[in-house]
Amino acid sequence: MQQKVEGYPLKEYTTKICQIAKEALENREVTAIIGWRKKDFWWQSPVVFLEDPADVQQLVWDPFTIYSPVKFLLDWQESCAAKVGIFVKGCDSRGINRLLQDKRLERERVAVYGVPCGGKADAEKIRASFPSKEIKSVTLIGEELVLAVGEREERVKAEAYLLDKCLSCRHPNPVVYDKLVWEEVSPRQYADESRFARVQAVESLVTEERFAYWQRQFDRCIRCFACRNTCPACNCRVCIFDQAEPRWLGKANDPADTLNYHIIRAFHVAGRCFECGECERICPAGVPLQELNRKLIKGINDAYGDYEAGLDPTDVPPLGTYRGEDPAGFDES
Amino acid sequence: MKRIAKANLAELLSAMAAEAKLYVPAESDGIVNFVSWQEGLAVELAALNVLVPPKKFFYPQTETVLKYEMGEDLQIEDFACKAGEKAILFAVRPCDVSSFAMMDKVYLEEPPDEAYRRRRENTTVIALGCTEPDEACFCQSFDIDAAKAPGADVLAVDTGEELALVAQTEKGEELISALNGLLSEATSGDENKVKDEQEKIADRYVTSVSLRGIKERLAGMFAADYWERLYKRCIGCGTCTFLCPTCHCFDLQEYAAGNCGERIRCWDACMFADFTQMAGGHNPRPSQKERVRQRFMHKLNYFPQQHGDYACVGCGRCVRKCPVNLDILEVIREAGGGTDGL
Amino acid sequence: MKVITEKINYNLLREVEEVSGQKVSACFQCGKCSGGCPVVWSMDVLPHQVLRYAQLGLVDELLHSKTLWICASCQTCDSRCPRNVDIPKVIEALRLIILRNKGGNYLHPNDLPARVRENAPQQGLVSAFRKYAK
Amino acid sequence: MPVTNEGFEPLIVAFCCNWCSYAGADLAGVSRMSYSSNVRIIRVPCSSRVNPSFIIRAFQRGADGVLVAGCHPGDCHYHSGNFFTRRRLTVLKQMMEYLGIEPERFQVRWISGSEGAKFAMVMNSVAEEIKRLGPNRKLRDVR
Amino acid sequence: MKRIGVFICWCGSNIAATVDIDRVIAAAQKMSGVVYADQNKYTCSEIGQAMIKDAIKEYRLDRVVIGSCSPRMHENTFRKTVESAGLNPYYLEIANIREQCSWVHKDKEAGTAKAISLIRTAVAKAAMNEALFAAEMPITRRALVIGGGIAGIQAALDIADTGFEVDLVEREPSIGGRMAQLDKTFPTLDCSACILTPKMVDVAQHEKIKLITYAEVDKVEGYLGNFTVTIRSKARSVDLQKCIGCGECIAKCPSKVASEFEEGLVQRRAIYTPFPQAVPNKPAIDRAHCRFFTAGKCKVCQKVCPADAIDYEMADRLLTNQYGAIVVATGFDTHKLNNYGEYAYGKHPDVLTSLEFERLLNASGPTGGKILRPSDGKEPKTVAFIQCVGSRDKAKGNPYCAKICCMYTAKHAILLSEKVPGSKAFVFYIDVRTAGKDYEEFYTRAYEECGASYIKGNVSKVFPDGDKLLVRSVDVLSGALVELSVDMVVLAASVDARADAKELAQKLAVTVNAHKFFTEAHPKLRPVDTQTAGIFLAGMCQGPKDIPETVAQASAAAVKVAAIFSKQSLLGNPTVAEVEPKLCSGDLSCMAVCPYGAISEQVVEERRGREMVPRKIAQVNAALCQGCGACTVACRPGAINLKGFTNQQILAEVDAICL
Repeated sequence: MQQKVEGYPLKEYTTKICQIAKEALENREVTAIIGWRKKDFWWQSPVVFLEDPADVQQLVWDPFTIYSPVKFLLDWQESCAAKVGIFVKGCDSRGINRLLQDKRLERERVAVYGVPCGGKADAEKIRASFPSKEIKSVTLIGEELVLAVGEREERVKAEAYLLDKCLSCRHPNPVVYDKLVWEEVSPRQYADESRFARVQAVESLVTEERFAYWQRQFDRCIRCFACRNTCPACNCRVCIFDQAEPRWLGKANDPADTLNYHIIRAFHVAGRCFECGECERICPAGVPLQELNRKLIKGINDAYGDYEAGLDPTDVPPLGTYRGEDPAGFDES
Repeated sequence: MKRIAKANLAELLSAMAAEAKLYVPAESDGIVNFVSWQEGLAVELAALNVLVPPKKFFYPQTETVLKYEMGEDLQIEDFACKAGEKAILFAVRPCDVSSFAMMDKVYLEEPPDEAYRRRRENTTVIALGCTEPDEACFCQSFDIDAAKAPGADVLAVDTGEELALVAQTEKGEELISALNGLLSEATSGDENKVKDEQEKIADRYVTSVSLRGIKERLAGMFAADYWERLYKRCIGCGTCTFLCPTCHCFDLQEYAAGNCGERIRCWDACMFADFTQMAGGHNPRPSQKERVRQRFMHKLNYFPQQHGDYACVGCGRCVRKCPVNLDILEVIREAGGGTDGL
Repeated sequence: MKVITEKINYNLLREVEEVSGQKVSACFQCGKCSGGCPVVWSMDVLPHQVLRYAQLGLVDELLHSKTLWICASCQTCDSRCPRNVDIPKVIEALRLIILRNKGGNYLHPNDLPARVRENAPQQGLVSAFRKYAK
Repeated sequence: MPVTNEGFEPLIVAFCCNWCSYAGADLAGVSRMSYSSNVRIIRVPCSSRVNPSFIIRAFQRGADGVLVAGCHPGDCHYHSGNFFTRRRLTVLKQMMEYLGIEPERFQVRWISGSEGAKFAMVMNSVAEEIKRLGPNRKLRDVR
Repeated sequence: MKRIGVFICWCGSNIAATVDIDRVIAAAQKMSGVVYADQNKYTCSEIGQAMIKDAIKEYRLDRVVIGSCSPRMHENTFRKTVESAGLNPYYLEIANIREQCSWVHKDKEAGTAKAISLIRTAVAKAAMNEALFAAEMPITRRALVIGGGIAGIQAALDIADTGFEVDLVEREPSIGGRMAQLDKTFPTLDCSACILTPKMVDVAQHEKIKLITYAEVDKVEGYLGNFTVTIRSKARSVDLQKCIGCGECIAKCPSKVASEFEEGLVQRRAIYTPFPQAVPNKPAIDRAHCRFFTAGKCKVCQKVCPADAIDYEMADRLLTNQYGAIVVATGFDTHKLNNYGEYAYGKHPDVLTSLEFERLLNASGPTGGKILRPSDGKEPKTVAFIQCVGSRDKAKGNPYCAKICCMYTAKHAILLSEKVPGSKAFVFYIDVRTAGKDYEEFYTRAYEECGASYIKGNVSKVFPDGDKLLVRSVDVLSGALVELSVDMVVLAASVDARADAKELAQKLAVTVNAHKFFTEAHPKLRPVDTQTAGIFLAGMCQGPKDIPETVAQASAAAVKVAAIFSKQSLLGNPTVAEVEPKLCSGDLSCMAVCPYGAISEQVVEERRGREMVPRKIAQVNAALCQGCGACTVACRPGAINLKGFTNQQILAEVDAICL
């Protein structure tokens, strides 16, 4: 099936976003807008906070508007009483539901502008094919990635250059919004198969191989906590790992303690992780955290019924409920 | 100047490993880090900066300071005096080599940190000159010549098929003479080739910043609204500090069990909420704003005030790795010389 | 008749339950099956007794009873059974066990095309086996 | 059995709910049922009190095996605690196995207050399995 | 630094035989915080306890560790010991070195090593023990009894007789319940009305009992000692204050509808009292069948009422009251026989349920106590009684035994033989169960003296056969087929929980089982309590039982209530959960897993910069919390902690064990 994707040049999308932001600020529907802007390099589209309608021209929509703006709402809400407008992709919108379900966000204080998303680009994949220093811009048009490299224009099939997490995305369209910025796109066909592929690959190893595999991954962990800090499901005011009394996690970067951190982090998002994959993407050390999160999702789905977090903020996550006839992963005799 | 064919590199490394513990950059799962060399390990020479900067060899992420046992009398075992195994770091990039000088200012100033001093003294640093900076490299702006690394004991230059090696210190001379059997003398042609390579790099930077007046500008900016705008997207992770070759703040922790205990020193990050958390609950840097300000003030104002140098070598790790693209380039540009974006 | 240790076949109950898929041990001998059976007048062993013998492992009594071949599988009994035992299935299982024990059927179930196997009435199949049995 | 495990005396931490499994342990004692002395019991009100962090901590500090024991499902003194335990610890166990920890290292069992014999049997079988595995090295702290 | 005292008990030779006590003492003395360690042959003895008290004073101990038998044995004893020496009782920690050490390990070396480890663990925990205090709660000394059958009546009378106020809520216009429908009671054949009616009158006249009939419980909030209950008093349309109970209105009412009390055998009026001995003996208008309410005109009752008591405008009223305890006594429903077409119930008038048969027996019933066939009014000479209709039937009825049918059927057989001379009862049974005082004798009487034929065989089908009924079965014992022609068939219909039991359970925050019977706190030891403190069960609502059991349970519930009300104030369980506001994110994952509804949301004011900002966090109601700790694990930041089993304490135990 030919999938429906973003059809016209990104400039028009950006224009649309600017227009919505401008109207919302001018009409005083919101006092601030959280979106994305362009920075120094072609691969940088960080989150930006705007309050002045004159600044909305900074906003962009391009293949690198990846970082979720959602978690910033926590700080925003604490420091400011007014309503804020936020642009969210499909994955980001599930973050909104995550915060709502966790009672960490007041829905009426946010105007959610849903942005259907055809997938974001992986700078590493692009760098492997094109000299990074010479790239001027990268644009997604239809199913094609258009690169300005030096003086020439290169057109390549986008799919090969998208982030892995986008290739296995099940909800490219926002699941909660006040306004949909443009028409919905259809999810990728092969998203379901690719969802647990890596988990199954690791599962198929024997115990000692699995341990060696994960040990190699966690060995690189520098304990920067970027995975936690970026995760909208990790929204505790004071994280258990930051507490000194009792100290749940030692500050020394010891292998066992690193394992402790990753086990408990994954446990805390079990049944709550909505698979945005940001933990893995932003991990400076390339630890495949999504594999761990998805293992838990798979386990919960198999044992307690399919559940997808971040779709319905009113339900109870699987670990907050039970059924008498639940199966167990251990000897119940 | 000596030279060796890159094809014979393994032999050279093997010989070095016989001299001391040898660390080389190597790739695993797409990430390049310094690892202990062993026979058969592929050395990664093309990658610019390894992920975790080599400061960890002098100032490890976690180290034991002392162990104690309480009984009839208190027994203490000091670990600082045991630190400093003989080691060689191979292929350290010049920006990282420059960072050692900065760390020295902190840890070798009187009274020197014993463990750091011992490790520094017992380690021979072989720098690998750069030829092709990437877009996030801006060491040039800090007057670092990426082709040269004056602080290194030995400078290696990649001339294509060969590596040229120049001893720059006594330690370096010693190492080179120990390896002499494997090396051949460079010709004047080789020397010219090295010179050529070294000269080309100056024009290959695409990124630079002007530091003119930055220290002074920042001195007046402690209360500026700028930080209010800047900090908002910081997520408070430790990526920038842990990957920064010049960040050097630590925490001391006690691991006690029964009557025994161990005191450790480990990296800490001023980006973390608990960095300045005090026992009574008070936190003088209550929000991320103060923390972000602290980091950049420290790098560009406090440290230069105390030590005369900026605490940045333009290695670009924070530029590449910050999840939200909040990096020192942005701060220097927006707060610093030449730019009036405030 | 007399129940003595030697007469008891300890595997019978398990085997009947396995073949029939029915929990024969659930029967508490209320007799509702026998009371309502339309062909019970011609049976030498009553339906509830069939279950009782199966519970006790009394093979001989079952082996020689006419009842198993009289049951018409009309399912009046199991529609009323308070213990959810599908008695025709149990009787069918017993027939199969007996026929198996006799050994060497002329016609093997696998010889039948799959469609016939699934759709043919059990009675028809049993008749076929009996007819072609050696 | 590898030779290295001979003479190895494992340390097993057992979190037992006060109402069932701890009572089961007491019953095993009252009935003088001998079992492995490698087991150390921590009394908790309910198996749902057992935080996965406690389990990991035990391994870090040197436990070779961890057992969580609670009332049988449906018998929880607090009505539903062990139902939550079942879900939580199933998830934890799956994850630990996925990370390459041997499944025998961490076990969950339901033992009622009347099952003294079962308590003794479970303790022995866990101790036996852990002995066979040898010391926990994967999750143990270096300090 | 804490000053910990360690006391090792020998327990005679129970501990000392397999544990080297001296070595344990020596090891304990070196443990961090331990300032004193000693041993005693029997620590629980008076001398042993005195030793602890003396040591606390002499060595200024502030934490006490006792190595002895299981805490489940003597924890309370030793808590009192340390309390009497001036310490908080929760400063005590017990190391179980008997049940979990000396008794199960034969090897002295291993036993001693383990005992030392257990002591070290207890010392580590004790060092972190905090003083705990049970929350003191006031008590509203008024009870609510829900349901005015024999269970509710008995409970209300017993509570009221201890001097406490009781409100008795009944759904129907009169109290009396099922027992009022019965004729005689087994095994004594007492007249049911004769023993029940006086109790009903007692209820009506008791100064401590307030009767609220024609009313239902709408909402329940609060907890033990302090429930707030909203009761919906349904519009009776008759002013109870004015009504003189003359019955004039009933006589003149033109609308007729099947009488529930008479099991539909006869009709009642739209304005009605359920039965002649009703309490209160004042009618109610059944609006669903009243001609005025359905057709808009009539008002005959109003016209004939001499007291002007009819009030068509009356609306439902909500009464909100405070109660300290609640007794649930809502009874049962008889099993609907829709699934049993084979018995021809509803198809033939002479097929009756047992309760209908009971009404035929009753002198105030439709036949004046004569057993007559509904079809032709003739006396039945042969009656087939079919047992277990809907009971023990996992296929289409209830899997459980209804418990009362065997006995009331024996009663019916006996009464039949008395009332219809020359008659014959056939009782078709699966098993006959007569466990109970004088029950077996009563059953024996039915077949030995009263001529009842007991046939082991479940009836398969009942065929209407002219004016007779053909009953087909089998006599399992003889193997004979049975085909009887009888005049009447009586079906022992099973008992069900009330159809709306689950709704009520949810209002009360108690649980029901798969069959909607209320769940007791413990099947053996707390059969009257529910899991929710302060709510008790009586009668059939908890499970099938007969009248004596019901009355016994009702009195037991009354004692439980009185025991609560006799206290000055209530002391809660001190090992309850507690929220650290600084750590709480307010996501309330804790609330989802709390089985007691003890966690709620509260708004706290927090300083942020110079202003105070409101923030929502969790709070624990110490009165409701039972201390399971499920919330502590659901709470990711560890903001909710369990006193007595804190995260700090358990981690310290883990660390000490692994040392």
